[in-house]
Amino acid sequence: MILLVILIPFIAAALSVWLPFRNRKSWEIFLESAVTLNSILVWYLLLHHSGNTFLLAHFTGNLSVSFRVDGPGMVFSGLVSALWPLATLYAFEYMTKEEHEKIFFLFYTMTYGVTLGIALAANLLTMYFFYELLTLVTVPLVMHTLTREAILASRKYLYYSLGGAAFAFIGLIMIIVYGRSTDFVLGGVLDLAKIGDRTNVLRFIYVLAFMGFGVKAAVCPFNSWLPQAGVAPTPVTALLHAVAVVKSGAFAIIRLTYYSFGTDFLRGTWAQTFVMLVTMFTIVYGCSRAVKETHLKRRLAYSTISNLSYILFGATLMTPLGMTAALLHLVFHAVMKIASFFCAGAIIHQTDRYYVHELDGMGYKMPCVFGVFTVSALALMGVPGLAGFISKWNLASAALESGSTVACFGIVCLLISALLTAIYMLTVVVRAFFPGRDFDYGTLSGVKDPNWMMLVPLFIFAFFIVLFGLYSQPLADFLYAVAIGL
Amino acid sequence: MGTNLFVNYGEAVAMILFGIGFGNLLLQPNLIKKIIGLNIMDTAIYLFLAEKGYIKGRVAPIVANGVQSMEAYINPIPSGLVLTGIVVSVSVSALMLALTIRLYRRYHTLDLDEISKQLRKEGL
Amino acid sequence: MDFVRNFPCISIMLCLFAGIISSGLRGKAAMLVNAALLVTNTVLSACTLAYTLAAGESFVYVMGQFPAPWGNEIRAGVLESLMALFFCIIMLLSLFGGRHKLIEGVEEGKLYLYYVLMDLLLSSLLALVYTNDMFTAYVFVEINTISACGLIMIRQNGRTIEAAVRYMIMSLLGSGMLLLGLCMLYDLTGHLLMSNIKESVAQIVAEGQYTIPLIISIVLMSVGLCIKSALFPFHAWLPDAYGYSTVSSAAVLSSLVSKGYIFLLIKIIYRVIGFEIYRDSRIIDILFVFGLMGMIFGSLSAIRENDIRRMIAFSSVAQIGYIYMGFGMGTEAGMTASVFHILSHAATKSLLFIAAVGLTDVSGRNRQFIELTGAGYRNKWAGAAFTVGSLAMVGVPMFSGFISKLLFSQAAVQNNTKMLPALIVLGISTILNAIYFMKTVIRIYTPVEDTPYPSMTFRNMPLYAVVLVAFIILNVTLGVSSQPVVDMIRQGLAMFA
Amino acid sequence: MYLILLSIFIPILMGLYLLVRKEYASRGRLLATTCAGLVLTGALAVASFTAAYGSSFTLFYLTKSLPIAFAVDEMSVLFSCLTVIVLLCAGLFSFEYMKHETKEKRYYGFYLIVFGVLNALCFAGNLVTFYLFFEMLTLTSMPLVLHNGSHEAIMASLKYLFFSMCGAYMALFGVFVVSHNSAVLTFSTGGILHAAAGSPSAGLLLAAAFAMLVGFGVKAGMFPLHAWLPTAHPVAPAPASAVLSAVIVKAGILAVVRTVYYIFGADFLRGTWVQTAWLILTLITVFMGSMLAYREPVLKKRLAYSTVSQLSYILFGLAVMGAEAVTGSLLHVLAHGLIKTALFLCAGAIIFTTGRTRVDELRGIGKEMPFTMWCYTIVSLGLIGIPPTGGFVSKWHLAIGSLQSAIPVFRWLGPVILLVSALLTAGYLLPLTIQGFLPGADYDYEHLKKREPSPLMTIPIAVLTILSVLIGLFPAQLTDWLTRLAARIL
Repeated sequence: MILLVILIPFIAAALSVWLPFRNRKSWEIFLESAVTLNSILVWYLLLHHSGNTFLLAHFTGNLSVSFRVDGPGMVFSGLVSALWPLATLYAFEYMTKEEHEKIFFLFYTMTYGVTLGIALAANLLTMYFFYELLTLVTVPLVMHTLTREAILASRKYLYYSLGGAAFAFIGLIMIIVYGRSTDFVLGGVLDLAKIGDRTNVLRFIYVLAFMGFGVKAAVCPFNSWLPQAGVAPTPVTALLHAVAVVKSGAFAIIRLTYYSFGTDFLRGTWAQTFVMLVTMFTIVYGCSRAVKETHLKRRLAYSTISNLSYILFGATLMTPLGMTAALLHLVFHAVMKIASFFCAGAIIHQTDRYYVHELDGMGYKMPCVFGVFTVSALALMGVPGLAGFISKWNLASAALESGSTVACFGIVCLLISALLTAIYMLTVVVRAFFPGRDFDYGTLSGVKDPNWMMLVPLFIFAFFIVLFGLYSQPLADFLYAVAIGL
Repeated sequence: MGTNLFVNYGEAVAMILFGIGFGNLLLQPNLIKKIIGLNIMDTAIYLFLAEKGYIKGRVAPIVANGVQSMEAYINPIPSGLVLTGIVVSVSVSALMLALTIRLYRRYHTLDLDEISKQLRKEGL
Repeated sequence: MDFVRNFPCISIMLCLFAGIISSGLRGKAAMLVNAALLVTNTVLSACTLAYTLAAGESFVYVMGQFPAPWGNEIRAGVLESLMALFFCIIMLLSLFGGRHKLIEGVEEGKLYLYYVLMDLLLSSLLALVYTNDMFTAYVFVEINTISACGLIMIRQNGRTIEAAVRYMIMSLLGSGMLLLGLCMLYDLTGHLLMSNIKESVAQIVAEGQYTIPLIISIVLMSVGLCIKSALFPFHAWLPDAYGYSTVSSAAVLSSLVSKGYIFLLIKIIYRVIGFEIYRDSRIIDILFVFGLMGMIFGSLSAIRENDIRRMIAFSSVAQIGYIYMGFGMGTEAGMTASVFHILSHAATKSLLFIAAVGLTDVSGRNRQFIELTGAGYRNKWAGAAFTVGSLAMVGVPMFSGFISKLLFSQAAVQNNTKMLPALIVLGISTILNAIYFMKTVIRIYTPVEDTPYPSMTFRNMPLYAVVLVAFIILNVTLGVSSQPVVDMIRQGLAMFA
Repeated sequence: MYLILLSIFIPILMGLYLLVRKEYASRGRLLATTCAGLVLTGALAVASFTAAYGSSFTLFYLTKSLPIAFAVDEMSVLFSCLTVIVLLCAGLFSFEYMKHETKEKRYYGFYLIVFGVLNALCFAGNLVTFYLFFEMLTLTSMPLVLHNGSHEAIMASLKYLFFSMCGAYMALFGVFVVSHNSAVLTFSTGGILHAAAGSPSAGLLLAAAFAMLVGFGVKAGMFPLHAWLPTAHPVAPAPASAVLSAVIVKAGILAVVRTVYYIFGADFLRGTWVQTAWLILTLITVFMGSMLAYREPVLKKRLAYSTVSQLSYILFGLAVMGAEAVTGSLLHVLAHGLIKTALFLCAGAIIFTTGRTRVDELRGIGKEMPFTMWCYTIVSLGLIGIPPTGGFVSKWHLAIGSLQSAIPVFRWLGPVILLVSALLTAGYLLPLTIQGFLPGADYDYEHLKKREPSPLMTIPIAVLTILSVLIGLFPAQLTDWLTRLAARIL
């Protein structure tokens, strides 16, 4: 069953290219239904199966490729499978303007399977495997437009990701050698007897591996690929570079920290302090770059960088509450950022405008899009009543709970970042709705909201932003249960 | 140490020769001189081997005059090795010389660096 | 089943005979003889492997019934026969894969010579693998050198001759040092058979005599073989030799010839000097450092390179660095990893060379990167194969490179002092590999409008495509089910001791 | 309970309705709708704090520890009264004033929303709810600032936005820390943090308190984050400036009151470094605001600087943390609210009729618009603190309170600075009166013509003037009530 949900996207992707479809419509319906079916299967799996490990193959020795549905895996796979059908729907509409749709959807759909593979992996090796695979299947998506810029971006993305994986690999080796097994066990698998006096070396390796997986999560100083990769079509930037790919990095770090090295081994050591400082720096850095950036999608990408480090900051607190907050932000940020990216995509699709200063007055012409954008902007800023506030609140209380001084400064970083978020998001909103009195609306003639295929996902996301903002207790309880071991 | 060096002067000479040959092979730009260096180097090794195999007062292990005692002859194996080595080095030298002729016909020089320069000019 | 014991000797002899016969044949016939030879030798090696695996121990074949310490011996264990098997398979595939280039690049009348040289090369490789006698090893090292030199220059232009001369010079330096070291060792021990030398060396070390001459002789032999296998500071000859020779030669040279020397070094380490003694000499640390430097600098040079063939050649320098790093760890696990990497690199590098030639063929024979744009679409088979090879080089799971990386890292962890440098350099080197290989992959999959170059399909090149597929399968097999191979290597190394 | 919710959500919904619906056919209909909305909201607000006085309820829970709750206490009543009066008067004034602006619908839409949000702030029952609406207030009042759409206005509004956000996030830091140290965040007199007083986290809590003071102080124009206020207030349309300067900044005051007296408790902060720092900041602001106002030639800007200064009177009183001083502060909240609204409306009336903005252009204005200028003069005197106006009473209490307190240095330094600032106030407000009524001999009386604005403008001004005088004339009952309130919260 687990294997099935990972394989279906691959099969569907292959079929979508090889099968002779009569017309575009039937092809669209085929893909959308395959993706939706898979999502339904994933949810069925999440609700009815749990705990059983599914062994696919022995690799070498005691290393195996196996899958299991456990807490964080449920969260991540649930999230991904909820978003994918919507994103696909949106992508159909968006991609009408681009070329090579079939190739695009081939890889786009394959990525779904790979991401599920990461989410449902039962041990570090399997996760690493899918992690590398993720890089490979997403490169063609970044390259898609085939402009020089896109190729440079994809190259950079590839180098960074593979390089990061190389260091994550060192962590994997450590777990293989010093762990009881590579399986994910809450609290870690390190065998302290085997380590002996090498604790500091191991912590150093943890830091290396953190930075390695952190490349995908765009930790400073390995973040410059993400804004560049924004040249990809918006469905990619939205779903992959705000959710699937980058969250895989964050997810991997959570796995590494909580399920492999174990928090007891790391808490209170220099390694924790170091990685925490890195995330704090990234939080502020990402936002400040976003403020300076005038290209809308790149601005959002920088915002993603910062927000990913919110998640990582939560993870580096190394307490159950920290993990809860991290997972909460993982979910919420996905919804918020995908909404704002889809708005940016809708703008590009309708008007071909990329830069913030070109958006003057568009709020009146595309009220739905900019309405949703405003909601997501406010949510990202952390205005109470919207999703962002809840996760920020949880992060801050977890940081205070952990009692470390560094974590307190982390809260300050969060707030500075929130302020910067306000600056870079609200300038867009203000421009769009209040273009100034001498603005000539004639330049916007013909601009209008996109059709339902784009709007429906937008509204759904906006709805969830508000819903999570107002009523998130059950989710938070569930995540806490995950964090203390389901 | 000093006395040892003096007693084993054959080996010492072999080593010096090896050094000369090695240096020539490595550093000479001229191909012919390189090949000469190669030969010196090989010869040095044969000298070394022969010196090791030689036992004072004995003769080459060729049964002459019906003397079959082991005491009369030197160790035959090094000699055998030297012979084999000579064959090898002859063939190698021949190959090198053939290559050198090829290059010379093409580029009219024996200087390897010069040849590289010309190659670069050819753009190959 | 004891006649299997004759197989190693038979296979070497077959090679020599085939070479002699071929020298009287026309090109086509020589090719067929060579192919038959390779297939036969593959079967023979496979039998030997099966036999030794079943027996669980190695056997010694005494040539001419002269007992040790006078006679010449051949020794076959799991590792030797595994190597022989691999060498045969890869040479077969490389030759098939590069055949069309060979026919183009070599004068019609001289084609048979190529196969003669190839037969000779195989014989020397097998001899290096199987022999139990140091001086025999030396002789075949020279034969190896000569035939390799011929393989380089068979495609006659100024470049290849120059490359051949350079290769020759470096090789001769290396073999000179090897010979000198060998003579000194003989001087110290009075033996030429490996097993006898080992006993004497153990005795000498136990008595504490002659430490300096012993170390000098170890150093001479190691450095000689390092030069010949192009370890980092001695790699100057490599890019030209691999870069300009005909593709089969490049594939064979990079994946087999240098590996033959490395295998000889392994034999010297285990069977002549003794692993512990070798480990306790400092030379192992030097090998380690050079290995690490090779990993970095080889890749850096490859990044700077604009010519795809030379880039792959430089990548060999890095990969050989990996192997020496494995030696340098001084552990059983490190050695296992190195041996595995010999196999995986052999499988990958020849794949890359052959795929690269397919790509350049559809780009007007131009090897500059810029011309390769979109070549992956014009020649789908070569594109896919190149991608697989690149991924394997980078060490992506499912491909052979990942397993070697895994083994190397696991070995590194066992050595306290060398762990961090090894792991970090491994990481950096992976990044560098990723940079130049992925750059190429992206380049060949960047489509261009209206290219002037023709496409190549399966129909044009059936043999070529089949070879590529076979290589890919080999690679993936090593990557997915590596466990049996690793077990064999362990077993073989155990037999060495 | 429903009254409170209605008073909050009816204006917000009406405002949203105005924003999204298409242009009205006639201006009259728009005004009618708005007027209805304003009156209804005012009535609801009054009804809710009379009918639901003392009640509290929780609307729902954001998360287990984050309830959205509302409550009505004396402080709500005080601020709600002010809100209702000012917004109604300014709203009435806008009906005339907004004639010469565009996009009226948007203006009224946001005006109504701001009304609702202000009500919510008054009735907020805990810190989270308060914070929620505090952010809302920033976001919804920003469009009022940028209303005329000039580049200057947009930049000013962004400045306003970002300063406020900065403050809000500083405050949020405090909220985090407080919530960590206390199970509930409900406002209750005397604070909720008694348990944490001596605990090891007290240091962090003090830092949090300071962050909240400075953060909320941004809205109240407290140094060092006051710079937005003189930029943002003048560019708004005059009635909006009035609302901003009189009520919205009071939200900052309310926030500080809630923080200090309802969350931390005066006992927690009294005598700590936080109090000292706070006093220093307020006194700097008082003096600096007056000084800058004195040097400022543009009338509305001058009034904005005056706001900076006057608000810190209030903050100073609160910082002293004595019953008398707090009474003075709360009284000054009321007095300053009424007076500043009146002043801005006068300025608006002048701009509306003459189009002149700088003080030196307004020579003889008293001859042209005598009624407006009389009102201006009366409320000016009130702001300076000359009896018998409202300002005098409040300042008197402030000074007495300060002298009564036991704080070293500041107990006498404070009144001195207040006095100096009062002199400066006279210096910057009265020149207009003097020049306006006594233009000098060379004034050209030939072209003089009476151009008093329409009753829609004069009536609100008059009402506010009268109210401010009434406070001064009959302060006893109000003062008593406020003294009792002050005693309770201390």
